[in-house]
Amino acid sequence: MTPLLRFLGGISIFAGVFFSFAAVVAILRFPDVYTRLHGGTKALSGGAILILLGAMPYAGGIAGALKLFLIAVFFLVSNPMASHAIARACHRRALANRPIDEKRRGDV
Amino acid sequence: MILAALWGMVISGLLGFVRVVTGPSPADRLVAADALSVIFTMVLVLLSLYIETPFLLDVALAFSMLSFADMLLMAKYFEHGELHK
Amino acid sequence: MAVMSFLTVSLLFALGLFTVLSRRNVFKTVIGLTLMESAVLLLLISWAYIPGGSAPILPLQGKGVDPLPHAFTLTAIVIGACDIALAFAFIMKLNRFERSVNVDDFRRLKG
Amino acid sequence: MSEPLLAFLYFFILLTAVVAVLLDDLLSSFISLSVTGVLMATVFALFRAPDVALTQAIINSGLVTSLFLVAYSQTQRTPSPAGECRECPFWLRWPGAALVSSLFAAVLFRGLYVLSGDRIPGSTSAHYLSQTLEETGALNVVAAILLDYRAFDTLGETTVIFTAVFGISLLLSGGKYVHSGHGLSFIVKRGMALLTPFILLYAASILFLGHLTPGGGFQGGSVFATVAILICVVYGTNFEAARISPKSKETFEAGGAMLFVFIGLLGIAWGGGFLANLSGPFPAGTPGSLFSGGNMLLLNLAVGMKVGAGLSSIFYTMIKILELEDDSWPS
Repeated sequence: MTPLLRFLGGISIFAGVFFSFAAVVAILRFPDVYTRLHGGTKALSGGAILILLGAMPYAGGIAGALKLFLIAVFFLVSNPMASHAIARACHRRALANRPIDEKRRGDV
Repeated sequence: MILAALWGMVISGLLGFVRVVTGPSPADRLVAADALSVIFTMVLVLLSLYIETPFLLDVALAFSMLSFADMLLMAKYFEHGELHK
Repeated sequence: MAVMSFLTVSLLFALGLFTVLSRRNVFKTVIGLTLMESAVLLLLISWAYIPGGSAPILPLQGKGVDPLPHAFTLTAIVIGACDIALAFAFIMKLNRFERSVNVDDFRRLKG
Repeated sequence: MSEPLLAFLYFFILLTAVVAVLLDDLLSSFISLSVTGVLMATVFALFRAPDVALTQAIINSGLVTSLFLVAYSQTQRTPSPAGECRECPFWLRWPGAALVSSLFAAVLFRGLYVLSGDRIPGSTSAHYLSQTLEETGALNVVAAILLDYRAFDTLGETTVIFTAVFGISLLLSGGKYVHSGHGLSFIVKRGMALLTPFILLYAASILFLGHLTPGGGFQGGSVFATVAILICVVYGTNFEAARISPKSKETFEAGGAMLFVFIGLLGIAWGGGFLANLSGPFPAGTPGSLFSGGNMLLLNLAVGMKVGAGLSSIFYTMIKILELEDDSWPS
């Protein structure tokens, strides 16, 4: 049972790393803030949860696996909240495509 | 094998940091910082598996909480221009 | 490996010193102080590491790393955070009178 | 220990530090500094120092960034031409600073190079590693050093925190407190209501298991302070002041200090020294259970009360102050 779980966990970890890498490429390549936020949040949350689930067989005991599950649940709740707050701030201030800190350019 | 995944996450972190440096507007930098917080939490998790020290999962959980607080603070600063509202 | 750590420590400390000396923004000065503090922390922790050692939580697997610098570093981090908070309070107080964060504007501090 | 990984992390640390120094946008330079902080935490974890990694991730990478954001939003900046220095000529400033700091780096590296031989830990460290379980009953050696062998230092450290809180309150007194608004959106408010009990529980677990696993008073207290910060941000400062009044924070802080000193005096009363642990009135307990390690549980509680109340009142004072009225310099 355990070797099978570890094999599946390894596959899941690599899928998670792939999704995280894809999310970073999305952040680098997409044209404006909202698309970047979309790519970054969705793909990265999915990748993180895949990594956390895949890491469970490697955590060495039920306590570690439980802690990983806790991190996954925390991500599921907190990450959309943070992204929602960022997106709302961008929308409210309409600062999607222009730098808002124009007046602060002079900060040395 | 875990080491390869760790390398992948660290290199993702470096690529995400490029967006923090070059982001034309502060909002882009904020999005990149949000992504970086998740990536580095994953780096800490994978590191705890790699050196077989399960205590490091505590570090990952605490860091994810703190970075969540920072993201909310930054979002509030962008939305209102000040924090005490 | 130790040489690599010491090289990083030197460069990091020098970078903080460079920031404090060259930048005129007080927030940048705080960044420089933080970098110097980080260099000192890195020096202590990298010096405490013994190849093949395990974390100083009992029961040990094999030999443990040196726990004494860890305790010092923990103290240093907390005190450094208080330091930085105090620096930010000074900045806010000065900013109330001078409306600037540039060191050159704080003329009335000079005797 | 993977050396290429360590080398890459060092390179990344230096890169983020250079970016934090050279970038003109203050906000992104502090984001880079936060990345430097978490990379340092990763390196500490790689060097098998989980306690220090936890503290670094919580304080240097989380709390300092939020304090910066408060200070940044509370200051007014008049734009000045970039790169201009009014006191000294440009050609003197940058190259001079670069010359001085590179010379300093060379001297520092030459001095540190002496240390790079085979390292033999001192007899004090060997004693701590081998005798901690007998002498204190705790599993976490770093917590045992902080709270048993060198507990007097920790008392001094909490005094430093108290002094910082006192100084900040004194500096920022006299400004008008602003009336707070509504906070963030409805979704975040409801989600925060879901998350708060779990974060509090996690902070309590860090605090009370400090003698068994990495963590302890400083880290747990900082996470408690983070909860106060989150409530401040999400619901508005008035709500935070109504729920956790500044008076009760003061009471908690003073109570933590008094608990610490009281435990120390209890050791004297039992015939041991100040802060005597197992030679005083405290039982060792079974190693690995919650009630072990003598007075360490109580000391962690005292330090946690002090740090949590202190940091959250620092944050509250800084975020709440500053009406920015036109008062002149006090002559």
